[in-house]
Amino acid sequence: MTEMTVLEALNAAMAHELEHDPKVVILGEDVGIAGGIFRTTQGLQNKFGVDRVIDTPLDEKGIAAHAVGMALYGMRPVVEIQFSGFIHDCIEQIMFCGAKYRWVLGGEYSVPMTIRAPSFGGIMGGIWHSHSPESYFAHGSGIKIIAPSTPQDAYSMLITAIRDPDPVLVLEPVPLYRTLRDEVDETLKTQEFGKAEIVRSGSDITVVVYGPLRHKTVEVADSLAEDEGIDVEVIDLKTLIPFDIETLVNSVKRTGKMVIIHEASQTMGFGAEIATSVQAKAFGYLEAPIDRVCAPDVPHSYRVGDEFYIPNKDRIRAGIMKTMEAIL
Amino acid sequence: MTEMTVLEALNAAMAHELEHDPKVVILGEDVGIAGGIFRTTQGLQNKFGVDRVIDTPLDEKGIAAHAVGMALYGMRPVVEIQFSGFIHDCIEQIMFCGAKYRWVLGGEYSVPMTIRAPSFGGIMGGIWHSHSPESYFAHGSGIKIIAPSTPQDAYSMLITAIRDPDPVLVLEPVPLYRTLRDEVDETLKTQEFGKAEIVRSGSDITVVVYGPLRHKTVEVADSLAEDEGIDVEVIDLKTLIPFDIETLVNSVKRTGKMVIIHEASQTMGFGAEIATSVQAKAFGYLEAPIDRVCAPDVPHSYRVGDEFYIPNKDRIRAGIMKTMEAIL
Amino acid sequence: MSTQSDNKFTGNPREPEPVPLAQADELGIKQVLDCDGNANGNLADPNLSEDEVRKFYEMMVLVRAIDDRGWKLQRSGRIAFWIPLLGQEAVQVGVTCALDDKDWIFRAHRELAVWLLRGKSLKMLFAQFYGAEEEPLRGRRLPCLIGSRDINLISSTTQVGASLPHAVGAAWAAKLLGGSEKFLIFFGDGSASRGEFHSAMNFAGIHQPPVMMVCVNNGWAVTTPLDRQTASANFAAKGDNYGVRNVRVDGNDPLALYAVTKDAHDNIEEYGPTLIEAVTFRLGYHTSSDNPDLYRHEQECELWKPWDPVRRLRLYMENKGWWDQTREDALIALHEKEIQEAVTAAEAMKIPGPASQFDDVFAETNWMIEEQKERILSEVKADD
Amino acid sequence: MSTQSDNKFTGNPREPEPVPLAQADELGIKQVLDCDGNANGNLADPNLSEDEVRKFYEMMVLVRAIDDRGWKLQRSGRIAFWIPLLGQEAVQVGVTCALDDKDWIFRAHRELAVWLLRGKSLKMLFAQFYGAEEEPLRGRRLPCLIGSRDINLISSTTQVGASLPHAVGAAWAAKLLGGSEKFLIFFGDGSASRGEFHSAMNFAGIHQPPVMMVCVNNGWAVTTPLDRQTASANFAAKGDNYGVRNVRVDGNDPLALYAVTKDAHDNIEEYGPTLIEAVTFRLGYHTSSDNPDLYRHEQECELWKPWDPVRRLRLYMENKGWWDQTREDALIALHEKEIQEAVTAAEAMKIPGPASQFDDVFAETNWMIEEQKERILSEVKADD
Ligand SMILES: Cc1ncc(C[n+]2csc(CCOP(=O)(O)OP(=O)(O)O)c2C)c(N)n1
Ligand SMILES: Cc1ncc(C[n+]2csc(CCOP(=O)(O)OP(=O)(O)O)c2C)c(N)n1
Ligand SMILES: [Mg+2]
Ligand SMILES: [Mg+2]
Repeated sequence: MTEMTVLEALNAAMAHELEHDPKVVILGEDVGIAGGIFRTTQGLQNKFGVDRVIDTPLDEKGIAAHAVGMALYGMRPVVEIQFSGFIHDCIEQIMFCGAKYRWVLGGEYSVPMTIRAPSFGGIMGGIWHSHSPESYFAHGSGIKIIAPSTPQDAYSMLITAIRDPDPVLVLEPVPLYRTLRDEVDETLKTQEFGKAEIVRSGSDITVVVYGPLRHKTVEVADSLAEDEGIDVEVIDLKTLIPFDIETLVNSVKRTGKMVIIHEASQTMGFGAEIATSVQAKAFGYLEAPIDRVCAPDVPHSYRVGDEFYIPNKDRIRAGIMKTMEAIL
Repeated sequence: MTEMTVLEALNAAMAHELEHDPKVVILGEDVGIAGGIFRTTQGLQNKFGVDRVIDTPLDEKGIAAHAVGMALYGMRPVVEIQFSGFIHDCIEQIMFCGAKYRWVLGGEYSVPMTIRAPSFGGIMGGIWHSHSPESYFAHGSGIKIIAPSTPQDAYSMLITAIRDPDPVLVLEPVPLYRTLRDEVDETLKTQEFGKAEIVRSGSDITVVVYGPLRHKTVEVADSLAEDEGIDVEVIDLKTLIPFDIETLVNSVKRTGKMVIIHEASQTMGFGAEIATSVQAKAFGYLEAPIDRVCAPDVPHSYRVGDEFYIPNKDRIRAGIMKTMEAIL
Repeated sequence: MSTQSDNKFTGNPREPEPVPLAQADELGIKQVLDCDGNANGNLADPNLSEDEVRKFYEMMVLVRAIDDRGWKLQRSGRIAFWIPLLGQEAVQVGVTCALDDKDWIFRAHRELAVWLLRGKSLKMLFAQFYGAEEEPLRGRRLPCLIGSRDINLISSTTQVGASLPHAVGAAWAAKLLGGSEKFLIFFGDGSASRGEFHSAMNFAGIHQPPVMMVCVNNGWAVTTPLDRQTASANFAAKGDNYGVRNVRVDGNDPLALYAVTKDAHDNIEEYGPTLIEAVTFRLGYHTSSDNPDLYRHEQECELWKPWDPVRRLRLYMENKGWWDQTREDALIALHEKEIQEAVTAAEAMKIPGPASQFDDVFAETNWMIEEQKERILSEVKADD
Repeated sequence: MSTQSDNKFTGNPREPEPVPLAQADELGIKQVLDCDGNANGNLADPNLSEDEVRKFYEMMVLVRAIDDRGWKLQRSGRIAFWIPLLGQEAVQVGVTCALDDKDWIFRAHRELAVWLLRGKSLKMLFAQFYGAEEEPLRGRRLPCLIGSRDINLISSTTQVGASLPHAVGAAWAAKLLGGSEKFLIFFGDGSASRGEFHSAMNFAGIHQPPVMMVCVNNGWAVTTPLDRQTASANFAAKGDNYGVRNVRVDGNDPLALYAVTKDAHDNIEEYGPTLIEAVTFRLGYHTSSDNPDLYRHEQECELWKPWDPVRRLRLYMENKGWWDQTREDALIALHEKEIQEAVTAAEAMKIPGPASQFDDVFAETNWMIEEQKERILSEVKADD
């Protein structure tokens, strides 16, 4: 067990894979000497050389596209997109080339690439530096999406992503990079995708969350237990595609209520898929409509985005109370 | 009243706007002398000249991006993307430049551009020529999405889109271009966005659809009335963003059941948003979970996509029956 | 300032430009053969053996015959779509023959010859046109979009130009991992307008992977002529911007194409990547959905006919005494028979049902796909 | 074949290259001033009046003082972010002064001078740094990403390079509609790697709109030096590929920048678009989040200091007898006072609340946004 920040855990995961698999390379803008804008790759180029940790031109689409080609050959490229607000230029290459090649080439080739997307708000970054890109990758097919938000998950899930035979998009929790430090068991190299974690079990209401809001949500849940005697079950989805429908459905069958919380804007945010799938399978158990607490359909404002658009504790609490009260 | 195919209606709408507004230009690959791959713009370059109907380089992203610039200046560019399977390279430019400029520039500029995306399957086109792109544009903000599927709607809604002060994505129904012919009242120049149409009213179940499947769905509804005595209400959504929540909610309050049908693949298809929004507002009226009949999360196959992936009449019928039977 | 507005539009296809191949020297186009098949161009005859040249010729004639048959199958409704290659036989044959079989080729949409040159069967080729379950792509792709891993031939992803960086990336990976394969991609003049051309050339210039990028400049992208595609008619020179070696070659001269590609291939350690511009012309329709009469002056094809690659190579062989009408007749008859057999075989094949198309989305399937599959198969079965 | 692998990585910033401005003639860089402020370069002194040159100089000194203050405000936690411009004062001043006020300017991220040269106030500039409700962008954008319609200055959309085609498109629209404005965009060397550079240059070459594209080549894109960005160090020459006129100019020489831009601007009917490469250097940090010590050799800034644009123009003015230490002191004192007033005013301004940020998504709002707004405002109000 070692204490690590989320950033250190990601760095350790990449270092481990670079060390043990010669087919792994890191690619991205500024990932080399300085270790990236956030220093996630700090020290890696120095240790593994410029052919394993590669500074690319400022061309997100080009980076993703060349990584697709490398992966076709059998490499395991790990792409860093500097901020996930700049990932949209890669959508065609990731979703309609990389994620489709296996199927389109009759199953004869695979594209084992990992895309690291530093995501979510909280650093006063405004619209392009506070982004939740998952909706642009969750439709269609051929790519997995994960959102680790503890040092352990960051470590084990990034290694799992790098070893996965298919493209994996990693939503990295920027606001937790340096602020969250916890024990990491480095013997836990992998963690099966598609499993949600019941972070706090409860019997009154199910709250589904992923990414950094997991932590705020647990705080709210704890305070609701104390103040109102409401016993909230908090589930961290962790994998979005494919998501853990079983855990969600089982939980809602017990609680009869569900609120989904995410930073992405509401309309066609991933909460829409969760709600629709869950109501399809647990309709008879629901005592209230499934509710969403999300950012509004408005770009993220430099000045007020972090404070009001991303669900803050007031809004999470109010959201949970709204569903609780709908029943009464 | 004139009889027109959908294609002729689109052509007439563009001709009318080119004629009456010098700020309107058409841009796209091959839109000029031959009138585009589908001949939607046939005759327009000949009539209005090469500066109004402009052949572009083969660069979808570049086309969209230059149209954004033209629109900033005050023009009303109408962009044709040759097939909506090739629109994904434009997502950043459309969604994160064009659709955000008004807000990002403090409300001082607008981007009145129209993007025509020939969409949907049915011409044995395989994955890139049978595409439903709406999910990539329905999240976020700043763009409207419409899906006209009759000659009248094609005519009036395309003119409305061209005159709209904000970006509008038009999902054009490729399989109906030449196969659907109907009366068009050319005095109806505009049609307010955000209004769904109850194409067939019914009292037993609400079926929501958009695009070409509207027609198959009505056929199935008619046959269900005949064979099973089930009275299906069919609603053509027509505008996806902003969609007509009121009509949907009112309908489901009467019928208690809803099935959503679309060609896009299921996970994070637009059905997810409809279902989630409707259950939030009509939970107490629902007698069964809201169901979706869609393509699977698998790329569209040249050989079997049109027949089996796009909901065919068997699947639409089975989907409606499944929800009807869930009640019994 | 010259502007598009200067071009008053008449509604008629415009007058054709002179054939650039006729001015090879001035335009910096490498050429072995003149239009009568004499090897007196600015590039030395590679002096291939009779057998080798015959192989080139027979393959060019064969793919032309396949194109003819494919077209007819489409026109008669037997297959849904066709992508002609008429006039572009030389580039696919000359270039492919300069490579080793282990080298990877990324296709554009007109290169059928690679499949056959690398030993795959005519029968499987037609199986792909029919979308048979047993061909490598299992009926998923449009006719002509062939590919197969056993011959290192990668079918394109349909967005033209989008696979340029895939070829560069694969080559870069091979270089980093010490692989000995070399890589080649075919792409069209239109495709070079896309961002991926810029990305691929830029990365290739910096990282110098073993890749050859063959721009099949056939003068048109569907209805769009070259000067609406770029203000610089010289495609090869675009490499200069990126520090990428480049060469223009007569795209209807299989010997020049072979020589230029072989040089780029064999000296790739020294040269780095090469951008090869093959100047050619599409004599046929863009695809079976096209109608060139709407946009292309009928005279243009006439001007190009003397530069027909099949005709030129035949004249070269006749000049050498390697070919005559008897052999030609025998070849045609043989091809006709083989093609007919392939058609017959392909028509007898099973086409895929819905189930198999659910495979290969991921290495391992997931509950979402399985649940959808089960539902679709049951609904389809229930009613049919 | 030179490969990246040849560069053995040491973990230390590499040795700096010589300053290209010292070899202006060999490198084809237009230059008026040498590093001592003498007008004996390869480009004739535009012979601006004392008043004009003084305006250039005072503005360069002012934006440098603003940069200094902005940096300190960020370091002391008063504002959240800062984008330095140190060393790049000449290009924003020389270029902007060559345009007419009606001409549109699309910004990159370091050009604060345009705002002031076009008559907007220091107070509103600092208001933007503080994200005040009353500045034109209403607190929505990061500090320094200024823009305002009344001066035809368009703030960039943050994805670097992405607005190149917007400038070209706007210029094209003006041309088609008969507008008389001209258009100019600033973009960095790094930004040229993006696909939009390719698109914008390609469309500009074909359609010849009245646009100038100024590549502010400062040698770095965050931590990435030029030779990892492109294998062709000459950015201007990239225009050749696209049929776009181009010129390289000393980016630290306000007189050369003015002359070259004025020429491109005044002759735009004849020249068509021009790609202007301004060769300069970022003396400061990339942004307030950066640390150049990690990647840049300390020697590099030293080498560039003699080429400091403020110093060179001051020497030019002193040579002419137009400037001395007394004036300099007075100017510094004046700026200090004005900046302090602007800071004080900005700090007193209201910052936006959540409500106003819901405006401007569409010309007219819709039920989705209104419903979300109402809920958020009620939840926030309920609890605060
Ligand atoms: C990204 C993209 N846009 C549009 C199309 C439709 N399309 C197919 S081929 C083609 C023209 C390609 O021209 P070129 O690259 O010159 O190749 P050619 O067809 O002339 O061989 C177009 C526009 C496509 N396949 N991909
Ligand atoms: C598309 C995109 N990718 C990454 C970034 C993050 N970023 C901001 S500035 C910058 C470097 C830009 O370099 P250059 O264009 O040379 O301009 P400079 O900063 O040197 O003035 C980067 C990578 C961004 N803003 N946009
Ligand atoms: Mg072509
Ligand atoms: Mg730079």
